[in-house]
Amino acid sequence: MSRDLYDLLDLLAAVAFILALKGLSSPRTARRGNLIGAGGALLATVIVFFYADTPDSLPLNNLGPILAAIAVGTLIGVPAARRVQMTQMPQLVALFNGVGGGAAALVAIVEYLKLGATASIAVLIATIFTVVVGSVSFSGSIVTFLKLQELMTTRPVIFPGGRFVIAATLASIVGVSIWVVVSGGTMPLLILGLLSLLFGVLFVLPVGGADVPIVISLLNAFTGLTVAASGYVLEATLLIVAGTLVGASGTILTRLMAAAMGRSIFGILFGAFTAKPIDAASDGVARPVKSGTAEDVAILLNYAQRVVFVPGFGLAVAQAQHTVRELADLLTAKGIDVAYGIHPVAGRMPGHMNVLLAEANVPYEQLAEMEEVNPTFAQTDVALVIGANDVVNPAAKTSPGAPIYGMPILEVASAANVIFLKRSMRPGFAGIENELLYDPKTTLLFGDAKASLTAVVSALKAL
Amino acid sequence: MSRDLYDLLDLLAAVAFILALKGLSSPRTARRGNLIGAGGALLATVIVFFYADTPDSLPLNNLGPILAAIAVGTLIGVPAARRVQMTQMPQLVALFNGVGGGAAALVAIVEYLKLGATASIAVLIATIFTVVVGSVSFSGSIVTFLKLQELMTTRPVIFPGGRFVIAATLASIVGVSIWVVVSGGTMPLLILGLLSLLFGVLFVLPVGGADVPIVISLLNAFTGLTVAASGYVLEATLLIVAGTLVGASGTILTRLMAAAMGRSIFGILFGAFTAKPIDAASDGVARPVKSGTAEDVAILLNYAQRVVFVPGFGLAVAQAQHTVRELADLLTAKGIDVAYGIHPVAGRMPGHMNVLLAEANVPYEQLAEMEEVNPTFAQTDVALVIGANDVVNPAAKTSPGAPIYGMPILEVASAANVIFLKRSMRPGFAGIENELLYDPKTTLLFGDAKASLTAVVSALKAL
Amino acid sequence: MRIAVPVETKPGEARVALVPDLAGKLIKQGLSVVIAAGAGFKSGFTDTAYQEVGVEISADDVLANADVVLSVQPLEIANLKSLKPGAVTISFLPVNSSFEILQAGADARITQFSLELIPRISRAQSMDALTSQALCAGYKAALIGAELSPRFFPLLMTAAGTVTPAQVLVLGAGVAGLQAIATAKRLGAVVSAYDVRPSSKDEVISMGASFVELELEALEGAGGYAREMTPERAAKQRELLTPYISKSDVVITTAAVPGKPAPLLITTEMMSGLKPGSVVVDLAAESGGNVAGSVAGQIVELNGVKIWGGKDVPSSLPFHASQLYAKNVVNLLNLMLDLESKQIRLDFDDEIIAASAVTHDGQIRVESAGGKK
Amino acid sequence: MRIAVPVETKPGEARVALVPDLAGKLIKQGLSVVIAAGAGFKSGFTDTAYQEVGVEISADDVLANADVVLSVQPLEIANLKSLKPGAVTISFLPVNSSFEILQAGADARITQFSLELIPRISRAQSMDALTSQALCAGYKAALIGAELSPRFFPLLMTAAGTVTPAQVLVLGAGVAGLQAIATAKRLGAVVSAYDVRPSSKDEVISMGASFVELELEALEGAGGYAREMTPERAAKQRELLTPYISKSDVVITTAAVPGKPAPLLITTEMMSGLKPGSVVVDLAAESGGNVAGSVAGQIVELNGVKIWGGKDVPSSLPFHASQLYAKNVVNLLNLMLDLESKQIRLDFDDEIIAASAVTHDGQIRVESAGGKK
Amino acid sequence: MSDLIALVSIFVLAVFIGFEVVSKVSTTLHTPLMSGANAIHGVILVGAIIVADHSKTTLELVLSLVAIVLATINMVGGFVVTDRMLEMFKGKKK
Amino acid sequence: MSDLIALVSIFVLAVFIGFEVVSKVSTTLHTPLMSGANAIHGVILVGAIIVADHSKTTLELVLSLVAIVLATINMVGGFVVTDRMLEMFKGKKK
Ligand SMILES: NC(=O)c1ccc[n+]([C@@H]2O[C@H](COP(=O)([O-])OP(=O)(O)OC[C@H]3O[C@@H](n4cnc5c(N)ncnc54)[C@H](OP(=O)(O)O)[C@@H]3O)[C@@H](O)[C@H]2O)c1
Ligand SMILES: NC(=O)c1ccc[n+]([C@@H]2O[C@H](COP(=O)([O-])OP(=O)(O)OC[C@H]3O[C@@H](n4cnc5c(N)ncnc54)[C@H](OP(=O)(O)O)[C@@H]3O)[C@@H](O)[C@H]2O)c1
Ligand SMILES: NC(=O)c1ccc[n+]([C@@H]2O[C@H](COP(=O)([O-])OP(=O)(O)OC[C@H]3O[C@@H](n4cnc5c(N)ncnc54)[C@H](O)[C@@H]3O)[C@@H](O)[C@H]2O)c1
Ligand SMILES: NC(=O)c1ccc[n+]([C@@H]2O[C@H](COP(=O)([O-])OP(=O)(O)OC[C@H]3O[C@@H](n4cnc5c(N)ncnc54)[C@H](O)[C@@H]3O)[C@@H](O)[C@H]2O)c1
Repeated sequence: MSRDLYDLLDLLAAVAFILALKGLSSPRTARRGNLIGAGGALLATVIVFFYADTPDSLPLNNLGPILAAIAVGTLIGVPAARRVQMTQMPQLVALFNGVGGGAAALVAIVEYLKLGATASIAVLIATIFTVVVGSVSFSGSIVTFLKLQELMTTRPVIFPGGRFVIAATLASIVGVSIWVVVSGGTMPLLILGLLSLLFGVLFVLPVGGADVPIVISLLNAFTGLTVAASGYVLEATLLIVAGTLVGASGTILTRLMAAAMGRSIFGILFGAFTAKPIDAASDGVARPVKSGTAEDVAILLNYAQRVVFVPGFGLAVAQAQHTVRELADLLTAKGIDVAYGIHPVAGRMPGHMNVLLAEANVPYEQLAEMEEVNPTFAQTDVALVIGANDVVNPAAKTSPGAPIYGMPILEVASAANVIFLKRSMRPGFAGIENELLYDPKTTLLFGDAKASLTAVVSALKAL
Repeated sequence: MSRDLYDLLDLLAAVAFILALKGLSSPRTARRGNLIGAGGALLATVIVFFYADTPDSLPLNNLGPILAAIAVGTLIGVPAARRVQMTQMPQLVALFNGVGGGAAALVAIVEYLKLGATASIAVLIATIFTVVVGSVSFSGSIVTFLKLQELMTTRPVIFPGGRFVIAATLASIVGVSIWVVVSGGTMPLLILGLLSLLFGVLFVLPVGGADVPIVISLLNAFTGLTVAASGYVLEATLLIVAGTLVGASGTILTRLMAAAMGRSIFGILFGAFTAKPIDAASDGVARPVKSGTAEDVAILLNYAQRVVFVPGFGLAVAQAQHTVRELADLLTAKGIDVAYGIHPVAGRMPGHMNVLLAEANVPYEQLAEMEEVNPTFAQTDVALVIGANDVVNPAAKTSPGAPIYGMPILEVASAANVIFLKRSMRPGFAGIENELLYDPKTTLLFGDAKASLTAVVSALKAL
Repeated sequence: MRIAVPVETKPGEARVALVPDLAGKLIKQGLSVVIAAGAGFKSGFTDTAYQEVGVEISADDVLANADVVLSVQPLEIANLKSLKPGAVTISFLPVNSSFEILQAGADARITQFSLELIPRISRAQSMDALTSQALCAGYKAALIGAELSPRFFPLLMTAAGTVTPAQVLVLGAGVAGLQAIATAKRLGAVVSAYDVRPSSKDEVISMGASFVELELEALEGAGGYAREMTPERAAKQRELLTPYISKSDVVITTAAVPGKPAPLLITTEMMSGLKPGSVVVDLAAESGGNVAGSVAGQIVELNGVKIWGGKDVPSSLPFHASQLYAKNVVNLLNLMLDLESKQIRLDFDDEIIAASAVTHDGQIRVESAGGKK
Repeated sequence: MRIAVPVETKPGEARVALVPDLAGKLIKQGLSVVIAAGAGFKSGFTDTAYQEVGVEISADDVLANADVVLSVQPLEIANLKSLKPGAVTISFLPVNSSFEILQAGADARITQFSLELIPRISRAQSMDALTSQALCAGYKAALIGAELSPRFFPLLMTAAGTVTPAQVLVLGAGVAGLQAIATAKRLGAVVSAYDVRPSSKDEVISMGASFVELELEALEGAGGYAREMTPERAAKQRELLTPYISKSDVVITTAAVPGKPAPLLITTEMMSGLKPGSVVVDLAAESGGNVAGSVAGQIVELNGVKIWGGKDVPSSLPFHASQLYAKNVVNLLNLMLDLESKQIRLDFDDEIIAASAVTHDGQIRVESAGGKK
Repeated sequence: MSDLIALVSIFVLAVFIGFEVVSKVSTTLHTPLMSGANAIHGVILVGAIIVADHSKTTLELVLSLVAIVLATINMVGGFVVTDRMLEMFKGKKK
Repeated sequence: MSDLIALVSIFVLAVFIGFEVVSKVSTTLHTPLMSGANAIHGVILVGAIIVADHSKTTLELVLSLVAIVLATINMVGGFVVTDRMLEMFKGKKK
């Protein structure tokens, strides 16, 4: 096919990638977006077999081995992606990202080998960039994979003098890069690659478990940029566009993720330089809880079939009754089944919740008594506990001696997801800890119930 | 300066234009965005004086006349833009757009004259496109200007057989275009230009007053595309980018505007073909009212210092009391002064509004009696009339004989803006028309009060 | 010009026609006001409070020499005769049942205004004492229903089981009915309502209650009031309402047709479906009763169902009822007051004056009472 | 096993200790239930209703042969003696003032439970009759305040002027106080409240009322109850409360300290600031009164201020009060019931049983009443 | 990559940006945004200057000078008028 | 316009699109979006195929074949795993 046609088809693939990212940013279109992206990638891969600088150089050299290699890659990639469990997906993504970075580095190296001394300075710089960043991405991703898979400690690994080792490695990379530019040749480039691999490992080791996803996203953006750079080396616009897209969106995404988790990217990146070994030891003393944002809660609610609100004293203190009804109305309008589970002693006065909810004009029919609602939790996707605590505390069943032992509770733990809206980890009236707060299926949204609910309502409307 | 430097600076200007459009899409950043755009335009204009294909061809030929022409343009454009009244801005924009289109057409013609027979087919097609669309934009914009300035009728001008004239003109344009491509030469191009000017006039004449802004936006997008096409002719990337940006965003904007006004672009574009003279006569019988969207209302509220809600029976029927309080809370949180003006006979029962608003927990302090609130309307930016009618009907003061004559009313007409939330133009309890609905400072948001308020709340949150 | 306010003598009447606040305003306008000693006592306004704003307190007859007399109940015939000719009285005055009073007033050449006849136009709403007093009655009716019921009104889910909300049915959704709906709803009851006027459905919904739809045509009379039912329609309506009544814990009736006895909405038979402990509040008891067997001013018990018959209901909220009433009266007075000469100047072209002045210049002006208009 | 429910003989007591619904459940569990004829009448439960669920109606003495006796008020001493030894009684039983009854019960080897002594733990809330009856009393207190007041509770802006909302002050924000707040707020009043417990501020705010902050230390006793005030603190509290009382149209007092006479919160002097027409509702009148001069079961008028003294208040809501009470009692009964043998089996290791059983095996088990625990 | 393809690529990408960037604009900003976009296409001034520079004949020169005048009006006037429209958004809170 | 400038222009425009397109993504989509973007850069496969085609030495060929394998894993696996992640969004309402 002609170069122009090839380029046009490539442009089409690039457009597909843009649409893919756009689609992936909204729950409704995410799946379609991914499929469009896959279509674009397929298109780009197929046409490369039908284009050559001169028509008679078709079919491609080494066609057999190339096809075989693709088959091998597919046979590895697809089953891995198919079989992996939900919880292990992040590490698989890390791994995929790493091999991508590795591939980009290899491509750059091969092209470098081919071009030899004919390469321009610009191409040389792009090559070095690809090799360095690709290798970092490769080894760094492997380490994140090991951490997430718990094949190694998830704690930040910090050894004395670590920061000097890192600084030295970095300096060597810069030095060797100059060496490559000045003298050319295979050896320096290989050394550069090895140093970069080392740097990748050193770079990720000091990152703590919670920050790993952010680092994966960062490495992903890195890989994108290496792809763009190798696109420049190969004069392939598609690679430039695709790589840049990933690099740019990945950067934004990293920032968003860090913001959502309340982390500073700077702090994570230079953690190795600033973290002291002592910090590592104190880590992990408090029991971990899963806290989420209003957006997370909104998404959980949006894709639920049935939601049960469990109001308690905190709802009354926050005077959030109107907001809770607004949320219920919104969900009902989306066709989601909403009920309020009213525990007989919720609040501080018999019928406290009734008074509140009646004020907000919640229809009496939506209020369900404990006996009525408890059997339905098993079919409930989300139990949203709003400023309640004792009335859902499993200690009432499990801890003889607790002041609430023997009291029937709302069995929210049977729901698929439990969300707590409260301000802190403080207990309720009875003053006893609630194990449910630490349950893996529980998400905590901290803050005044009214403010939290308002944020959830906004987030839900923005979906 | 070198071509590469020039191109890079041009790229910078292009980026400025992107940022300008981005900024202009949000109230907070709109002004800054416009300034960035102006900066980009200035940069692009200045550097063109310092670049030439060969260094010794600097300074530019005809430098004096060029600078003089720029001065003349500035002396015309700036005072016009400075002195124009708020209400006349749309027609000025139309005029500016028209001259832009004209300029693009002229540039293409001059380049055509210069290139003569050396022009490639692609360049020829681009030239023809520029001349045709630029001329249409020029003459069409002039007509829209005349309409808006009421120098001619704002009614759709439709003459018998008009559609055949239009079709014939269009056909001639296509014919002459082919002639230009085939034979070249100055004459055919000039004819093409004249025909296009004619077409522009014919195209806009049948458009009714209300649709004119949409047509301006469309012509604006057209002009953008001509600029992009002339950029192709001149091989100026900046023109391509800037023109494309305007073309693309203008297209989207036209669609958004049409949607906001409940019009179909297709209907407007082909109005000339579908409208029958008979329709024109029946047009304009109903008195015009200004109806807005929830976003318009949200923006008006967002930039107000003081807002007075005037609830009436419709609020009660819609049971929108909770939503109205939500809106009030939102405004209060933005530091806007909110009060409820309660007319003594609003609703259908003494104290009707009190019962409702108390249910929604509106603090008693925010409720103001008529005598108390009336003197404050003069300092009120927005009076939001929610399902009320008789209690704000000026007929109580102006129409002896009206069943409400002599009743004191809430004098919302003294506020800077009045917004009515009602479902239709139907009158209220007393059954008499409300002149205030037709007042230029009044905006109507049609629909059930609860739905409308919910939409306003969402829009306000999205700002 | 001298405005006089006598003591209300009708038993059970606790209101007063003028409150200190408004008396003060009249005095500031340059009028003089005299009030019988103790006239405001039952509604919580002391003589001192009147004195403080400049009202003259008189232990004697306040009527002699008065130019205008403000009262809640119509003046007795004896008192009318002691007024000077041309004097004006403003009070409730049911024309259909007060022929003697009208005649006496006409004979004494007194201009009597009947607040019942204030037209239902928006401009006149500030003088509409029927509305303001119906507001008080409606509020009270719901409170009495709650008070007499052996049940809670609201739903409460407690550790000792769930208390189900009371079912309240309001028949007649005029001013009083709507306010009864509002009050019962506020207390947490599940409220439904029925009325014959076509616009009442929207009005009931606008109070947040549900409307009982019967398969019956609507009835609309003049001035936004209802019309009288034919006996057939009345029977049909009763039949259709029966199941709704049986489901209720509290029934509040407020139906009225101006100038006619109150329609009978509930027969003894219909009440047999009520659970023991149910309560029926009949606000129309004084004008014939919406409920069979209701007695004004008494609670009748029938098979465990309490039937409360309203009597002087606004008087049980005397403070605010007086305040609202006084405002109505003063607004009407201001309409006929020439501010410069400080004299009454009646403009019979004004629809309100024309409709509500029932005697003037020796004539009875209402057709239904035998006069000409 | 035979459960008996006698007629309540105390004047003013309208409740019944078991309602048909719950009686039916007990019978389904295999127990037999006997009730004195007409016992449920005053609260709206007919003998027929009991019969329908299988309860035996007896015109004679139901106590003989009973294993368990459920009542609202404590059994009279004569009746206690007619019970068989080992029988169980469940009722209110104020230990501090009922020494003779305890002694008689112990002598007759009866196990008496006092509902006042159910501990305030979450698990016991379903048996906590103090709470459920306080709920009824609080609701009623607010209704009575509204009923007696010559004013509207809500704000209403009308054509006849604006009716300002009533200012309601609630003193003592326990269960009854909170419910009074809720009800008054629902009716539209502006409500503020004061209590001595440190957690009460949040609780008051959680009802949407405003909390009156006094510059006084908080007082918290055992089990979530208040402590008694020292005379100095009491005087200081009264002084600081005076301006708040003067501003109020309705004052509702519910303060109590378990086992002690109710604290005096309002003196006659403090009431002199109240406007005529104001209302004071004293729910604590039976146990000494929070308000000087209040008399249980009467309305005392003082300078135009009505002081309503509560007496048997939950009995004025007999239907629901009985329903809630019965549920409490049955829950407690179920705690001591061995379902298989259908016999009472008392587990004195259970905190609830241990705290509320006041006589057992011939012993008085409460220290304050002279027994040992 | 040929020039044409480069230009087409740029064109396509610019279309995307144009779409994305304004797709969420609120109604009240429609007119200012249109006006701002209008001013941006006044950059045809650059094209007009280039052709004026290249002009060989008087006709060409005159036409290009007219084009310069028109383009300047479009550009300068456009930005100024947009700024004036946006005055309502200044000085207020937020 | 030089090639370099064209490529830079494309780069800059692509950066804008990248920013714009994901700037409003919700938290729950962070991981799928990252995964999808990750799959997209698997298009380096195209580069790997090109260098494999050009390979002259065995070293070059072997390296490029390894690159192909890795890139394929990245691309194919990436899209599949993203799709699986997104399964939670399918089949439900809206
Ligand atoms: N119903 C009755 O009659 C009655 C009477 C007296 C006592 N009780 C007792 O009260 C308890 C009631 O259980 P419950 O679950 O309703 O209440 P709870 O166990 O006291 O828990 C309330 C929770 O709400 C949270 N909270 C407080 N203010 C908040 C705010 N503004 N926004 C968000 N969260 C807020 C608190 O956590 P943070 O501090 O972390 O926010 C607390 O954990 C039971 O133990 C019951 O026995 C009931
Ligand atoms: N307060 C009293 O005691 C009392 C008693 C009886 C009569 N009145 C009379 O009632 C009138 C009260 O004046 P007002 O201004 O409150 O009411 P109004 O004049 O009756 O106007 C109500 C307006 O609300 C609109 N509306 C109705 N349902 C709506 C909905 N669901 N969503 C949005 N808008 C809705 C209607 O227009 P659309 O149909 O176009 O939506 C109507 O124009 C006065 O004339 C008064 O005299 C008062
Ligand atoms: N525009 C004004 O100035 C103004 C002022 C006050 C009231 N109004 C209107 O007048 C209407 C009636 O006012 P009112 O309360 O003084 O009327 P009312 O006291 O005369 O009657 C009370 C209600 O009983 C209803 N009724 C009559 N016969 C009935 C029957 N057989 N069954 C059921 N209901 C029956 C009536 O329709 C009315 O709603 C109000 O609802 C209001 O809309 C208008
Ligand atoms: N956890 C449970 O099971 C449970 C159940 C019911 C109630 N409670 C708690 O117990 C508290 C008290 O309950 P109660 O209503 O039965 O108490 P109560 O009837 O004994 O007293 C009523 C109120 O009066 C207050 N009071 C006492 N002295 C006062 C004074 N001098 N001035 C002002 N107020 C004074 C008390 O603090 C109490 O709030 C409730 O508020 C509630 O929080 C707990």
